[in-house]
Amino acid sequence: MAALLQVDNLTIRFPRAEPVRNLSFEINQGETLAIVGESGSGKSLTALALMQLLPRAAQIPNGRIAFGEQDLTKLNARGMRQLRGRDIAMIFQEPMTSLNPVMTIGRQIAEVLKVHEKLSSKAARERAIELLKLVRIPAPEKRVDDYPHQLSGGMRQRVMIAIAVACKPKLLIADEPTTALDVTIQAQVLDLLDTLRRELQMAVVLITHDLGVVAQWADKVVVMYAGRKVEQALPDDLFNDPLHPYTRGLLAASPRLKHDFHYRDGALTEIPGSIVSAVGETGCPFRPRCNQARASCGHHVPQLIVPAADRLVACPFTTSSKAVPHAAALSH
Amino acid sequence: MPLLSVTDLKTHYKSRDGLLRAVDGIDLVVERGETVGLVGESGCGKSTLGKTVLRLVDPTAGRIEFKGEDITVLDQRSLRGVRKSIQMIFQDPFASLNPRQTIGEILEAPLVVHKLGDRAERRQIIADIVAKVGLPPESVSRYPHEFSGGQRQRIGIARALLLNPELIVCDEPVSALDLSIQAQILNLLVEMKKEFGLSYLFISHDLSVVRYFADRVMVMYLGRIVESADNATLWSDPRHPYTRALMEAVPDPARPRQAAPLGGDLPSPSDVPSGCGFHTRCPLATDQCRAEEPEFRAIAPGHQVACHFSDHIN
Amino acid sequence: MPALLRIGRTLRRTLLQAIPTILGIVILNFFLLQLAPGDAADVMAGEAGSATAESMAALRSRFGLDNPVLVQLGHYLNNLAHFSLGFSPRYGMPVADLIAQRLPGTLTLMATALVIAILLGVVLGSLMATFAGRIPDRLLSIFSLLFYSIPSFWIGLMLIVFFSVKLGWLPSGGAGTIGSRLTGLPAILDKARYMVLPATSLALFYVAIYARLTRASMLEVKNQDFVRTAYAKGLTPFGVTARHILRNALIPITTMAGMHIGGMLGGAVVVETVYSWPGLGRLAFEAVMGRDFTVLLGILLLSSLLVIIANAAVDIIHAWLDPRIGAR
Amino acid sequence: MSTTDIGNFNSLAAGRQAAAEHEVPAPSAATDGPAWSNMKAPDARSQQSAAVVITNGRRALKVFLSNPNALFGTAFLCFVIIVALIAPILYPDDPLSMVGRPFLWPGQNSAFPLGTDSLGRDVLAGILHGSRISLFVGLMATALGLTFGVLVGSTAGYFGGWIDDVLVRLIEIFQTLPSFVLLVVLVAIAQPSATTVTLAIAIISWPTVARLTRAEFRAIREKDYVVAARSLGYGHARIIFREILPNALPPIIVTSSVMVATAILMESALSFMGLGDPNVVSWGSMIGTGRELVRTAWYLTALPGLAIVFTVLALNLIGDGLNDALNPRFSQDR
Repeated sequence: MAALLQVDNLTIRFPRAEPVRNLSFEINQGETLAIVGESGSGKSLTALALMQLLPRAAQIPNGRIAFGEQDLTKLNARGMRQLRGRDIAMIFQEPMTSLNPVMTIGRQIAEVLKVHEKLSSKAARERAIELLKLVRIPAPEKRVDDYPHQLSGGMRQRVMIAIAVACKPKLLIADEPTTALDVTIQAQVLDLLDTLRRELQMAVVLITHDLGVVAQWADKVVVMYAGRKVEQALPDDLFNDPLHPYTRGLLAASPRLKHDFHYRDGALTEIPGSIVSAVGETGCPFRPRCNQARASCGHHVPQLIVPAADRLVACPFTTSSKAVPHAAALSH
Repeated sequence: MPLLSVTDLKTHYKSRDGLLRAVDGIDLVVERGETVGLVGESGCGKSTLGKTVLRLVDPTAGRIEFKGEDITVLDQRSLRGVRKSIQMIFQDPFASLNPRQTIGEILEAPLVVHKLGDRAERRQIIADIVAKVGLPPESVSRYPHEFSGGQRQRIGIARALLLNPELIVCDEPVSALDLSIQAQILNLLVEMKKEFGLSYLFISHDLSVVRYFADRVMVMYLGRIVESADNATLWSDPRHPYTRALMEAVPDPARPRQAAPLGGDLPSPSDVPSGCGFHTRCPLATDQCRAEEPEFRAIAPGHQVACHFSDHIN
Repeated sequence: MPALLRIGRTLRRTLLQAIPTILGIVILNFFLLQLAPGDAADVMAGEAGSATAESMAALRSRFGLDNPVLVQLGHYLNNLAHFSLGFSPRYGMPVADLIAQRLPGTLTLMATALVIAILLGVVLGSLMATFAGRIPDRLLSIFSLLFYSIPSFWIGLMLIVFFSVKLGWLPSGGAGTIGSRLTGLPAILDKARYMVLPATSLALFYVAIYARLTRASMLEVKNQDFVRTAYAKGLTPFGVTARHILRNALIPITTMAGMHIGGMLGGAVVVETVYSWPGLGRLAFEAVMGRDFTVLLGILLLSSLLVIIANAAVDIIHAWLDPRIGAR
Repeated sequence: MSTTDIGNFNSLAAGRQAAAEHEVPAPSAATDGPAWSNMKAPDARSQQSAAVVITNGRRALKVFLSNPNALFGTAFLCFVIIVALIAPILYPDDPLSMVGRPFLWPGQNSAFPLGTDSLGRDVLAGILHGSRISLFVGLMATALGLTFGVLVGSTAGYFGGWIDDVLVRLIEIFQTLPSFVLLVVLVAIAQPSATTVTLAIAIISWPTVARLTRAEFRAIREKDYVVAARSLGYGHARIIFREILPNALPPIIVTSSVMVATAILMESALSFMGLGDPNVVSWGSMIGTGRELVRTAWYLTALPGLAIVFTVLALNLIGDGLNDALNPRFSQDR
């Protein structure tokens, strides 16, 4: 079966930098693909590129975003508008600011239905109430006339989800959907997203920096660093046997993944430096921070290799092993 | 005598919605050399509590004793002495440094205000502290925007350490930082604690960070402490349903996914539910919980819980 | 919350807040009156040509000018409570009546100018925001800055030179053709002819302000997250602007518009002088020339009231536009 | 459009230099954290606003100098200032005295390049001398209004509470009084002179500054670095002048250039209405006298008016340039 969305060699260029380079991935119907990375890794720009909502200064000099038959990078504005909100929908990190403060939530949900399904105001309102019910907002008949400021953060994110799924999209892009939310609310929202994914047979691109979220909600994980894909794996493989030094470092640095590890037991493993050091780097972008870097790493960008089934890693020197000290702490 | 002892502290604000009970009757003790973790979700009042302890916000009622002296009654002038001994590290490394001052100026001001050393001595102190937090010496002549988030947080730590404090209130010091930088800063905080014999009041919403970092943990909900225990006990034997829910809500690769442990939203702190504040979301709530406020009581030495049914949990 | 309730609450709050302001202005006004050199008696005596000390004293006691300051303040407040702003010896009539005669003229002028300014300003500003950074924006920016720099009285005179003297299209002053017995539409058209130049002169400065404000406000709103959400829904750029950007951008504009009412009144004073427009401004000018401070202060007080009323109106619009106001 | 990635994007360029310089001396743990951090809801915004606030002087100057409009404004203002300074040298005689035949049109007589008015006074001499009073009143009134406004605004914004309530009330009263009407009343009562006109303009212009300063102070007072300063035991004076004021200055500086422009417009309007200093020639009074003859000798009105327009335009261009340089909010859109 052909993938629902296939991204090939996507590069995003700004006048003075290329925050995303040669990125490829694909996602099938009904699947959750997690793109994980720290800030500056280019993951949010990737999401915007899928929607063709990049800022004006940004260009896509090469690469293809194939959605079904269409290449989104070549699609005209009108064609893209017909896809947005209907076939591809997106929810954002900030539920507080992502809703129009002077419009009732009902009208904001109805708007997308009016645009794509040409519903009457009355019918759209009925559907909006149904959608509010679908995203489990209590008393939807009353809430439909509320303004965003009358709702809590979790509720607003539910409204955003209602807008996104209103036209039963084939692909939902969730850009850090729970980063701004409390942990107990995060669990509710992620649960809701997952249920809707199954019910509506959507594919979900879940963009996050939270490894815990990745482990529990993704079918497939892409790890990005400084605009490049450095590793791709199934979640179990990734957490049990991370291959790229960056992934290993991240897992080792995360206190969440080291149970019963207390400061009296010793220091956390650090990744020295920061992502800034990747700027202007000619070879492997992770080289300045890598504890296994060799001279040859500076020569050229490492190719993605296939170390095992369903896996990709952009490091020629890595070996799948439990002997790497970082990984030891993980398997318990 | 504990380093810091807070008794029945209340901080209420008048807001447009009425009285906002940000901190509503909290007892808290920080011993010398101890790290007390304060965990809670947004709006639970943990930041207000931290600021009240420093008298950056004036408490409505209660006592804050620092080394036995009640600092709630001190005027601004007498507070200065105490200010040297209690410091704060902020969450947002972008907002906590004055953008128009060089690092040198930022670090020199506290020394000038507290009349420590002459120019040359001050310069030496600053150079030492800058080296200690792991920044290059030429940093002093640069402006904050020339640094990354992690580096700025190091500067914030340097500023907090300058006056040789005994207690540092850390208000979400790593939650604005990327994972790979978090570990650097947490390690630095541990190092500094060892080197200077510091005590921390460590405020965070991130349970896993607190689990790594704290000696004792207090869980806060709607302006109150609902559970307090030493680190190991809390994690192995949580007795408040909220504590349990918090733990379960953290996604963890090591265990299979579960349904969201809690429904509903946090109530507004200006409209606190009757009885037990948690009863609106608690899976165990009964009529008793709706009517009666549970007492914050010890169920084991060093382990206190505010729940009518704490014995039935676990 | 229904918009009506919001508006009601806002209105009540606005009016409550206005009370101390009005009191402050009244007292300030009174003390300014005290500071004014000479008094009505002096002026009248001066105009009569000569006056004896006795007749001056008689005049003073008649107007209560020989009482202690606090008593006079009491009188003054008492008068105000009876809607009396004092008596203008110069015009031989109560100041309130005098102002009442002139107020409609000024209000018409201001209203016309305001409508021109807001309509033109918002349109120009939207254009500038749409083409931000490109040629149309740059050109319009310079133009608006130019409008912003031209004194209204001077542009008024220049318009007279061009449109009345050189072209002879429009009248150079007054409010209507003297002695004309027109009624109905022709009368309105006649009035409009007299209105064009003064209203344009007054509006030009404010066109610039609203254009710049609209531009800034729209650019600000454009960068907000909910606009991105709107695009993600598949709306057209026009739909996004019309349904999401404009209303949010109008909120700061209404606030500023309220703050400009007072300024516009001041502008009207000058423009009316240029066009011999029978309004408060002309009255103020004549009062300045005659050093008739009672009239001047009456105008000041009344125009302050006008500003307060205008602000209340703006607050209502604001509350209608923005559901967050007066909420809870 | 702002996402974290893009908002942070600007720092990439800044980070590039920092990284290059850092690489050699300190490759260890002490090097860079991220120039951008993924933040929780409220902080992502503060991070962005922080990025907006940060402008070091040199960068601001560069932006200002690369703006042709601002440069033109500055050049023209310098020209006006020089003219004001040398006017008494070029035309040492009183510009109010009669020097030639009345109603000479510009260009008619080379001794009077801009012609003469109804009393045979030299128009050029008048315009040159007029710049003196315009600039004097504009600058002095702004300086006074600025000082008082900043004092009141910072006190109200910093201390809050009842002090704020009282001062806000005062500001509100002055903002409710229609400023030009008040100005006319004040000058009429105090008798027109350069000093009273200046003072009166200062009196009506301080509330704007006070309001602005108060808003800035209230916003900055809540910033963490001010909270940090308080936690370190700094005194009020140090916090106000060292921590808050430098960060509140950019909008105040921008406003002040517009204030000068407004003050010049006000002065000219007063003079036009006959409320200027009767002993000195001013652009407004020239227009006022020329007004009666506008049907025949319109150049008497047009020329001094152009002087006002260009001077005020220059100041507004400078204000715009300063705004772009100091508050690079919409720089990406420009």
